[in-house]
Amino acid sequence: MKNKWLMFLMGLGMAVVVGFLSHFMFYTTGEDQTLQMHTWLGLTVAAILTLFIYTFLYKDNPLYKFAEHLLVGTSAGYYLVVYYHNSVKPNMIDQIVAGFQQIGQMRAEGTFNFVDGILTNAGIWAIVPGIIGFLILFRLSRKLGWLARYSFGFYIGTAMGMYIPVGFQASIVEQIRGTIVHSAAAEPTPVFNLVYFGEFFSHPTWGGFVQAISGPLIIVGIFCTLIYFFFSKEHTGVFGAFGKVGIWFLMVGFGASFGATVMARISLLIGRMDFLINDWFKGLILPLFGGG
Amino acid sequence: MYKILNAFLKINRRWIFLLVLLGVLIPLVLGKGLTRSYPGAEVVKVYDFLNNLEEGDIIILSMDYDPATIPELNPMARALLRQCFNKGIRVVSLTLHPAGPGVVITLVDELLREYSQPGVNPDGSVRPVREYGEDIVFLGYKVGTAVNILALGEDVRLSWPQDYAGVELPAYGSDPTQTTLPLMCDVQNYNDVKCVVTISGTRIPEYWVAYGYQRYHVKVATGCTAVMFADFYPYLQTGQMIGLIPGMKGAADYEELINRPARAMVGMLPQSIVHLMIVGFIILGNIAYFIVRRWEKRGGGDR
Amino acid sequence: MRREVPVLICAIMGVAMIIQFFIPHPVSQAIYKTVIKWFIIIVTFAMVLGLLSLTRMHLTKLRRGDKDWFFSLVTISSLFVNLLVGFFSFRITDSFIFEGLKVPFNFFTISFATGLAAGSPFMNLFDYIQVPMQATMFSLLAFFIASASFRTFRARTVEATLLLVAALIVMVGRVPVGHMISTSIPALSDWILVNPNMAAKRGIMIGVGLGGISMALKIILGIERSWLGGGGE
Amino acid sequence: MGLRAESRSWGIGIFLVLTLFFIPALASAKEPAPPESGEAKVEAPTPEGETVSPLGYPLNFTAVDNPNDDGMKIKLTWELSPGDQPELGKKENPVKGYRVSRLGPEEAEWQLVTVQPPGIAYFLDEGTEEFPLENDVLYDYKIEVVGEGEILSPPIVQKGIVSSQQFFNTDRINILVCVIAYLCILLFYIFRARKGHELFVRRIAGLDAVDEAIGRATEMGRPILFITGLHDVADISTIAAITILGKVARKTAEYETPLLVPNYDPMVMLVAQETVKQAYLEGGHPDAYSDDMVFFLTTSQFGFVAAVDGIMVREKPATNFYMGYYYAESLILAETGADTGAIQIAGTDSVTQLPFFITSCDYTIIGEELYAASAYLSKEPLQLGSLKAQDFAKVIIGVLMLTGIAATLFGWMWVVDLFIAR
Repeated sequence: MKNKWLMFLMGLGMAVVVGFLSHFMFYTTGEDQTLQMHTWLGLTVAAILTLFIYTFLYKDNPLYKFAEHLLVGTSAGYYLVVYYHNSVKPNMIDQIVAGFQQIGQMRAEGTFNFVDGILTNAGIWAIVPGIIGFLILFRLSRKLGWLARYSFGFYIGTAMGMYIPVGFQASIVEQIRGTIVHSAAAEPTPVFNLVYFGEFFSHPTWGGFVQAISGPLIIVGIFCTLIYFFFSKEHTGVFGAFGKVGIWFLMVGFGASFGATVMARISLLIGRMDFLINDWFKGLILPLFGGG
Repeated sequence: MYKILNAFLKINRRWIFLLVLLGVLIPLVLGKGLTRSYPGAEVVKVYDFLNNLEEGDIIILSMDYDPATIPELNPMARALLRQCFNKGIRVVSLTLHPAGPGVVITLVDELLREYSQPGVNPDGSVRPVREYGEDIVFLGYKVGTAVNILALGEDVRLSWPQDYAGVELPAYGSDPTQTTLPLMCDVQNYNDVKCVVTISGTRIPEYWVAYGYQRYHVKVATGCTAVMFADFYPYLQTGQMIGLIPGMKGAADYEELINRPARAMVGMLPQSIVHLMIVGFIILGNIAYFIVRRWEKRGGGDR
Repeated sequence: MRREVPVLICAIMGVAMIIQFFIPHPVSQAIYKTVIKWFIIIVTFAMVLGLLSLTRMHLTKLRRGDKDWFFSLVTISSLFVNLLVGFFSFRITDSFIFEGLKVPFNFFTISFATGLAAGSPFMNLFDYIQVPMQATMFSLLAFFIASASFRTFRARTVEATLLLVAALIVMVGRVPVGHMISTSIPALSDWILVNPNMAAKRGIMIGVGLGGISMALKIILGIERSWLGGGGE
Repeated sequence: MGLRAESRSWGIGIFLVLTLFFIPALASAKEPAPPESGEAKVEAPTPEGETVSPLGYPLNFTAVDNPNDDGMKIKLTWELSPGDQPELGKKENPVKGYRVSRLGPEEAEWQLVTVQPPGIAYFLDEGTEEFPLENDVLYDYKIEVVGEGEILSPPIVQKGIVSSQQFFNTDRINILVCVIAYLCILLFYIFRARKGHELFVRRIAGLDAVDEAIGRATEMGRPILFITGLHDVADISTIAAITILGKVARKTAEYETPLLVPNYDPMVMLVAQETVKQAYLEGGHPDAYSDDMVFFLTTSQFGFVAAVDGIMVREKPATNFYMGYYYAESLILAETGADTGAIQIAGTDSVTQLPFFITSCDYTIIGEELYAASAYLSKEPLQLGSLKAQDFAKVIIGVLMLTGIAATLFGWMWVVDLFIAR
């Protein structure tokens, strides 16, 4: 590459610019609570990047590409840093250091023994996740890459073991109970409640009818949906018809979810527009020209 | 006519984008909002529960959301915190979302500034002074959802030996005058709090139910994005959650309940406009679709 | 060694964690808590490899002089800066007056702050670059949900019609306008969300629970080995 | 050999472990409680016998070892004293609280444990740092009603309470039954399938379309995009997605179609690399594989979406697979994909995102079908056996639900209480 050096310089330049911005330009409000130049710049950068992303709605373009790559770059390392500061350092490194200090102290005092010094020493145990984690790094080696599988085995096995009882608890046992009774009230009431039918037949009203059939409808819906998920029987005849009803329930459910979600999505757009119009344009740009 | 309808059915989606943009932009530029909301039962349950607490009671407010869901969830958290501050309910706030701390700090800071001087709320009620450490504490983020919820059942200090700013939490039951975080002298585990309110756009409330409620029987109320609303309904029905605040509508309802219309109320006007716009699109699209299909069936076409 | 041992570790940990669930004994509880702490540490190591993968991909593009090479440069340098300020965080905060001009920083007083403290460069990058862009990406959904509903909500079949009608009712019922038209619209919308919707959800939940538990058991029993790279020997 | 014999030995081994572990656990759970423990009747002094105190007496004071825990907890319950009238409010109520004290075996003085406010008739003694509660030690408990100015009612004493740790949580016996029963069903059907029983599997449209979608990409000479979802590898839907990825990669290896697998989670990336590499090996083109096919982007939800959107509009994949667990980004991905004209196949157990995939993708694999996919695509008897087990479990769940519903009609609520999950 001819322009290798150019690239390197540009990279360095970009790094300096981003680093410089992170240090000075975004430094927050001063002691007197007035808006500082730094915050002004920070919000303006945010607003410009916001506009860059919206250009994607028209079509892919360099502005979007820039924003996209900047986002990927700044966010990719984010969790590494967060996990390091919040977990690896306090739960591993600090503990190991403390553990060895403890051993050193015990040896100096002559009270060192295997049980207290090693077996029940939290610092020594903290090495284990380090080893398991380190095995993953063997993936970089062509020959010893399989060592990483030990870590996967540990991770996946543990997760699966944790999932099984909790899965039964939340997805099966509690759901069966929820199908039998409404337990939100202090005293659980049956889903299939004959009392509602009694009320409806003695005083027939539209509301009473809906209340009476709601419970049985839930039960029918759950059964039909379960039948739809039957894999080992062909969906024909009566069985198929129930499965079909199951699909209908699924579709009504999906439609309802879709409809209920529209609001959430527009809220987000409102939030961004609010930022652009009120926080940025009216709050920061107009005052420059004597407006606002 | 056929051509027009067919073109309408295959309209470039950029035109729809433009209409949605205008539908949101115009009301916001004009700064108009709805004047009232009609609270749903599941929101009222949360409000009533908190409203029936006594002054000095403690709740855990777990703000498990990231900046992406701020527009929907912040008005909710703001309204809840205002209710707690006005009533004197003390709040232990924390976050189980890795991107949460920034969001929570900004919000708590904003409210503490609002409540830094005695004054009057817009609805005429007295606005008391609330202080960090006394009435609210932010513990920060710790990695691991389930493990932290479980740890809270034993002792909050297992996961959070310090608050967000790095101040050591005082021992449970120790002298409150000796620390800058007197609130934490009264908190050890779920036995000391009346309920957990989790606000999240993720599955984290399910963890609160599975580990907090299931293992320690602490009451859980949830504020969620509108999309998670339908997902959490089963929990509401099985009694695993005491109430639900769904999305911006829920936030507007809550603002109505605490008598303090704010950002959620303003947002509900563009909401209504775009909702009706989408409904209109769907209906027109279907009418056009049926007409076109009928013509095509008749063998007609270009005319 | 290469396949059997990982499967064995997987099985032992799986069975141990199932048994752990039923034992309230302190040792069992301590194991559970410790293992969960370890998870994050393990993931952090994996993350290093993830970042190497990302870096290598963009370095290749750079070396090849891909037509988008400039953007790869953007990614790499912002990643580099982010890690730098995250791990070796310091701030230069003191302002001083120089010839009557207020200079907002002083290179000679560098104070070290932890990477995650509010106002640190790392958090600034997060607050002013990541946050607004993530929120904006998320808000694109407002446009997409409108275009998707126009493009796909056509009453072609019974199923599609049910989907469409339910969506319309809930959409109108969730805004105050629905309440103004008729109070029964929000009521109907809530009823759909609570009843048929919940029946469907519960059906899916039970199915997903069973399927997930089967899968988990098969993994623990060593029948399902796709995580090792296929079921082969 | 290999898989079959091995899985059998595994099954037996795990059974042995389970039984060996649980027999002592159950035995310890059934161990009779120490004779003096809590249940012993206490002669409550009757108000008639003495000068009637306006405070009354807490009735039926009991102290028992708190069940299903790791010990060091004693549960105290009593009934509110007749003098306690919480409705009067703090000032009017003659009772100001209940003072609970504890006496250890080698202690000379009663130690104050707590003063519970009026209206509360429950306390869980977990000991304090100063006066810790130890396991397997006999304690005496004393309760007195506190009135205005430290006036106390005569004490009621409970003697000889022992706290112990349990080895089995009896509250969770229903879950244990589920786990064991389901394991039996699963093993039964797997063994039966191995013996060669023919197993029928119903059609799953989304999975039938996989071949067609890969074929189309091959014809067009465009890549295939496969996303494994936004959960980590500890989530089962992610593993299901990786299983499907394995099958897809096998095909792309044969047809030499380019494959792009951007990842959200680094751990998933590593496992997916392993799987794809193996698939290319089995597909006979190990040299065609490179780690660049399965790459990491970012663990930021929308950063990931932004980048994947970029890949879609620039590389224009002919087929997009979205498998695994998704959040809100589902529709951004699916709509951008639809705009580029790709065939899209989605499969998720994320109930909230299914509606969006259903509307904007060509095929959608719903919930449990995702987990059935590995069995459906491989057609291995071991895998198909587990499908049969799932169906059988569904029948049992149905029967349990019907039984429960019938029980509520007769008012037998204890049947419902069997399904309390703790």
